[in-house]
Amino acid sequence: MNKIFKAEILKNQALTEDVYCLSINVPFNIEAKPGQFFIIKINERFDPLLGRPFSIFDLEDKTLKFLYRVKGKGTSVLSKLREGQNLQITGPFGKWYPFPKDDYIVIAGGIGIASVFYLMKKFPKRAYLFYGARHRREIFYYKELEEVAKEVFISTECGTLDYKGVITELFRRKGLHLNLPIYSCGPMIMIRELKKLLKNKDVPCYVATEERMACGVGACLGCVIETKEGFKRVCTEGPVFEIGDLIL
Amino acid sequence: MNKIFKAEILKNQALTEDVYCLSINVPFNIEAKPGQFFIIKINERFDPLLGRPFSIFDLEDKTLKFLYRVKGKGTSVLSKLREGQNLQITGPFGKWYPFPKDDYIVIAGGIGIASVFYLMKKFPKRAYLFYGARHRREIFYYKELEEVAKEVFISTECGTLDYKGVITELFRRKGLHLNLPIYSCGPMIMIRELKKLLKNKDVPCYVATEERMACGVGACLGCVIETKEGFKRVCTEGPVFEIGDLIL
Amino acid sequence: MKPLLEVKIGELTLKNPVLTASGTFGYGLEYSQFFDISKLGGIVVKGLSLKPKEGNPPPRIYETPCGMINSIGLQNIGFDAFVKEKLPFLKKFDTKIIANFFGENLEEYEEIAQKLDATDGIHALEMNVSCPNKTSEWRKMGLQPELLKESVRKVRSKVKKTLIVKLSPQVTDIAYMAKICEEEGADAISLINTIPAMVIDVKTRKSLIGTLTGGLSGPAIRPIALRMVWEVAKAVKIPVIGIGGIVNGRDALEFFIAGAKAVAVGTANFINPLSSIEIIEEIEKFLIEEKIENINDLIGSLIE
Amino acid sequence: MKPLLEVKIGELTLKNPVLTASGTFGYGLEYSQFFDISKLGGIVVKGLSLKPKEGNPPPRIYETPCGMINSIGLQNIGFDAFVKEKLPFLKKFDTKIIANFFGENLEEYEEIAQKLDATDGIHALEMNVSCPNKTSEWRKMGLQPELLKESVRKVRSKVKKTLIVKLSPQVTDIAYMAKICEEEGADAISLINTIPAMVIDVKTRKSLIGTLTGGLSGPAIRPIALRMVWEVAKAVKIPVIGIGGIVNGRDALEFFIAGAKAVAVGTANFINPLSSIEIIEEIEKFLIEEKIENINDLIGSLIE
Ligand SMILES: Cc1cc2nc3c(=O)[nH]c(=O)nc-3n(C[C@H](O)[C@H](O)[C@H](O)COP(=O)(O)OP(=O)(O)OC[C@H]3O[C@@H](n4cnc5c(N)ncnc54)[C@H](O)[C@@H]3O)c2cc1C
Ligand SMILES: Cc1cc2nc3c(=O)[nH]c(=O)nc-3n(C[C@H](O)[C@H](O)[C@H](O)COP(=O)(O)OP(=O)(O)OC[C@H]3O[C@@H](n4cnc5c(N)ncnc54)[C@H](O)[C@@H]3O)c2cc1C
Ligand SMILES: Cc1cc2nc3c(=O)[nH]c(=O)nc-3n(C[C@H](O)[C@H](O)[C@H](O)COP(=O)(O)O)c2cc1C
Ligand SMILES: Cc1cc2nc3c(=O)[nH]c(=O)nc-3n(C[C@H](O)[C@H](O)[C@H](O)COP(=O)(O)O)c2cc1C
Ligand code: FES
Ligand code: FES
Repeated sequence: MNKIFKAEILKNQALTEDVYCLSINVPFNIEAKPGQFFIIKINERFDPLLGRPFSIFDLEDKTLKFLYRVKGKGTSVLSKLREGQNLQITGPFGKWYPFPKDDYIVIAGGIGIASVFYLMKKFPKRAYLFYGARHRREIFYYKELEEVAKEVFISTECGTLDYKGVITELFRRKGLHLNLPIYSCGPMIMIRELKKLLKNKDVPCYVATEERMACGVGACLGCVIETKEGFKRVCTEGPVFEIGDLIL
Repeated sequence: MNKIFKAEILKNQALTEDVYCLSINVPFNIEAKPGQFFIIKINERFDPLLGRPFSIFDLEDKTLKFLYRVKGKGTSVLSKLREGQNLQITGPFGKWYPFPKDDYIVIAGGIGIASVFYLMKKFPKRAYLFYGARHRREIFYYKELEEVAKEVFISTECGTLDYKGVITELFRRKGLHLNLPIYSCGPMIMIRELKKLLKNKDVPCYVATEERMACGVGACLGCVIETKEGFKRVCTEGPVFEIGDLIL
Repeated sequence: MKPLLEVKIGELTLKNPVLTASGTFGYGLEYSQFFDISKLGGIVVKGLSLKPKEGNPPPRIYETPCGMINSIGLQNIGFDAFVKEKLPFLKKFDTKIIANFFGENLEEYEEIAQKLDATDGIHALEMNVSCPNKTSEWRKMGLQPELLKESVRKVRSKVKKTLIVKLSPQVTDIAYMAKICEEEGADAISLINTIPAMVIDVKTRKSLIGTLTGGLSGPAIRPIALRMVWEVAKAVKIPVIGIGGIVNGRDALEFFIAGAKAVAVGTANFINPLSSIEIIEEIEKFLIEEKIENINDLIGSLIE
Repeated sequence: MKPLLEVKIGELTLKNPVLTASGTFGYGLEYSQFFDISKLGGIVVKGLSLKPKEGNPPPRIYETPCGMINSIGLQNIGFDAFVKEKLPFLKKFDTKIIANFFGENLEEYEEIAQKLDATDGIHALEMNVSCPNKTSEWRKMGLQPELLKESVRKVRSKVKKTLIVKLSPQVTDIAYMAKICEEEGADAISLINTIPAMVIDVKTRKSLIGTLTGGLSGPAIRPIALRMVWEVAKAVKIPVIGIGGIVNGRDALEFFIAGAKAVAVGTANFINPLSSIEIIEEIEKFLIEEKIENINDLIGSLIE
């Protein structure tokens, strides 16, 4: 498979002030699995220099979608690109979420939803989704989520939608008793909390992690995180890890 | 007057493969004279780093136009910008063409036409225009030129339009006898040839020169060219110089 | 509440810690068309010598990735013309004027320093020991510990005003060079000057700079400058002025945290003529957000 | 007619003058998913030591304007694992394998060099005397003429294969360091390694690199690298391998014109995995356009 290609921007839509959905047209059929990521080179010149990694948010035929938040220079430049412009894409890279055999739990915090939507779409109507955000404005694609998930639990920190509080708390109340494998993606604070909650439970819990990347293919050793077995590369040994292996 | 402002791109139109006409919307009324230039910062980040200088091609109400050729990294990035995007502009800077009192001669080579169109528009129907290009494709705005000039003489190097040859040769044949002040802009080879032709003549000849620039305001001393009185800054003591003062 | 921005560099009090770097801000005049230069902490003027200098043959500048190379060759109008033609204008502004200077040999260094010291309206002196252009050995004294030691001592003995020594980055151990200056009585260290660099036109096979090599400046060199400022600030007790690729408030703040007591904005003036005052505003905004009442509390606050 | 691209570095013949730089191309495997790595002139593998190394704590990389800082800390799988797990794969390709190596002290340098010298499938050795990360004095021998002299002599006396010494840019006079290596029997010089640099998070007031400082690479440093390659190529007779910020054919050509006999592509591999082979194609195209039949005719052709 060709792992480097040019793709045309079909749409680069602002969902809120700082969250965008980017749709691109891939020139051939690609096979990519939930949890994997692509690297987008944002401009032709060298500032920003490196491509930026983004999870597959959705893939259907030749339309590949990313959901991203503007954080710094790369995403800021990306957010200003328009329909018709071209991007250099490499990927897919990384370990995917092990396929769920039966029902499963998904826990997403904030923009972490970008990494798990495609999983639920591929394995539909079997996920208990716990999705937390700061505000209801930041709950994206609610309708689509209801379609692909089995059940949806939403929390917002300011209480503007459903449960008021953090998503791990809602999960503790409504999901912890379910003995199902867990798939999760979200901020480090959420992952740490989750690890605590699961201390005495014996279900597999897969976490999609993030680290700054240069090569994306395991060559630069730049993206390591600490695991029980020493440093591991997020780009190739991850981004999906078993929560128990991570030293958080 | 505010010499630094943001302007919106109204149009960035390809005239040939590598020549574009950029129209921008200036947020207030500016006073700028033929021969002066503006500096366009092409992107928000730092590669390209410096703004690029461009002559005023046309100015009407709040619409400012530039005619430019894609030469390197800056102009290449510029050519890909679209309607609606914003640019940081500084200017106008530099010495303008001394206003013609009566009839005058204009000699433009290639993209040099960008620097003299506005002059003819401001002082219409008095210019004998000699305009040379490589090919008829590269003769821009022919109709508009016929309107603002008194008489138009065209040469193309491949003979696809009017006279076949270089413009200085056509000028020698058809314009050298006229004892009128000359305004010219074009490649160095044209300017050198012109200087030779005018050796024994006593008419003023103003040339718009080019040098790489950093500040555009006389502070960095980067843009000097050699003159009879030593190095002079193109950005502030030029870009328009008397041809006799230049050491070519 | 407005945070306090005042800092002291030797005897010199700056109302805010943002200067414009030598050679990038002309003699002030050039930028006064854009904003009120009284808002600046200070202006470091283009390097001055006793006699006027023609400078190097063009081409003198070329752009590189996130940087630029220059080889101006210290063109300047000379001490006399500066005092007559430029200083009266500069005196009208409520900001500090720092005179950057150099000579072809040590005697010239001493002489121009003395003259500047005696000139009203000049508040401090910056001794350039680090010009990277084709040049005499003396102008490069910043590369040789022995020469540096002798020069700083001699110049110091001749001047009363605050003496800043501007170091070259082209050394293995910049902290060592800074300590030499401190020992010999410099009141402050400024760094970095540009880094010797080159760019070639592959078609003509010539350098794109008239003098073959020039000095690299701009955002490209910022991480190098920051590292050096940090090394120097840890090594000396005198104030450090951070220079190199600063284009916005965030960049400037990095230098303060690394230990710089003031910063000078160079190439950024070319990219956006308002850079220096926007940087002052951004620093102020940051201090307010972070509830830091005095910029001096931020200086050297890096958590290692 | 296809121009000749073959160059010689000591005893080593490269079919074309484009290598991939140590630490930026893994062990080859990682990039073989993108293109046929047999097309490369050679591959310089990630720095090897006798024993495996864990490397530095994250965060290890940060992007800067047109560059990046890294502090990998020479993490590597160690000599034994390299020979067992990686070399068999690399041997399958028709390209030259250059082993970059280092040690914690001179004895370790000698020992690993000897082992690599005796290993089939390794065509040349690159001695890294210039690691900019937090490190033992020995790994930084590239900054001290006396240490460098001794180390190159000792290592040279132990190995038969082509020995390349990779220099640090963090010196005042890089040509002098190169001459030392030449005198002590190095077959070639490669330069530059990364430049020590820093970047700070202004909110947390911590370095964005786990080890505080790291090494700057990428287009930002190219003009500095080019100047140094030119200085070294003029000073020594042995071949020079140019490294630093090369991202396209034009960049590579600048280094050849400045005197480099080969180039190594580093950070560019991260920006575009196909960089190295696109560079080969662009060099070829340029030679055809300029009617240069042999790349060796271009090398050192700068008109001063
Ligand atoms: C495997 C993977 C998948 C990802 N998927 C998504 C996604 O689907 N949607 C999304 O919005 N974001 C995703 N991210 C995070 C995204 O890559 C970063 O937000 C982005 O690279 C920031 O670039 P920037 O230039 O805007 O920020 P910078 O200016 O580079 O930095 C701004 C801030 O972002 C942090 N940052 C920079 N790069 C990364 C990175 N690679 N990972 C985490 N933090 C970083 C920096 O530490 C800094 O605090 C993913 C990251 C990884 C590693
Ligand atoms: C006062 C002035 C007015 C100008 N007006 C126009 C105009 O109306 N239309 C137009 O097409 N061009 C004009 N130019 C030239 C234009 O500025 C350059 O072509 C442009 O800056 C090239 O930028 P780049 O990044 O594409 O090229 P780079 O990648 O920087 O360089 C490519 C080539 O262009 C040359 N170049 C770079 N900068 C300049 C410069 N400032 N002047 C001349 N050559 C340069 C370089 O030497 C190199 O050979 C003018 C230049 C000046 C000084
Ligand atoms: C065009 C130009 C001219 C300069 N002239 C001088 C000078 O005369 N004296 C001096 O000490 N430094 C001079 N410098 C160096 C700057 O003051 C500054 O140290 C350097 O550019 C790094 O800062 P920057 O990256 O912010 O530009 C000059 C720099 C530039 C770009
Ligand atoms: C992530 C990374 C790891 C590196 N590891 C090594 C190494 O192990 N040994 C070495 O000699 N150089 C190492 N280098 C330096 C490169 O080989 C090269 O000299 C430097 O990056 C400059 O080239 P560039 O700008 O093209 O990247 C490394 C560079 C990077 C960016
Ligand atoms: S990003 Fe290079 S090893 Fe992971
Ligand atoms: S561009 Fe700076 S002096 Fe002319």
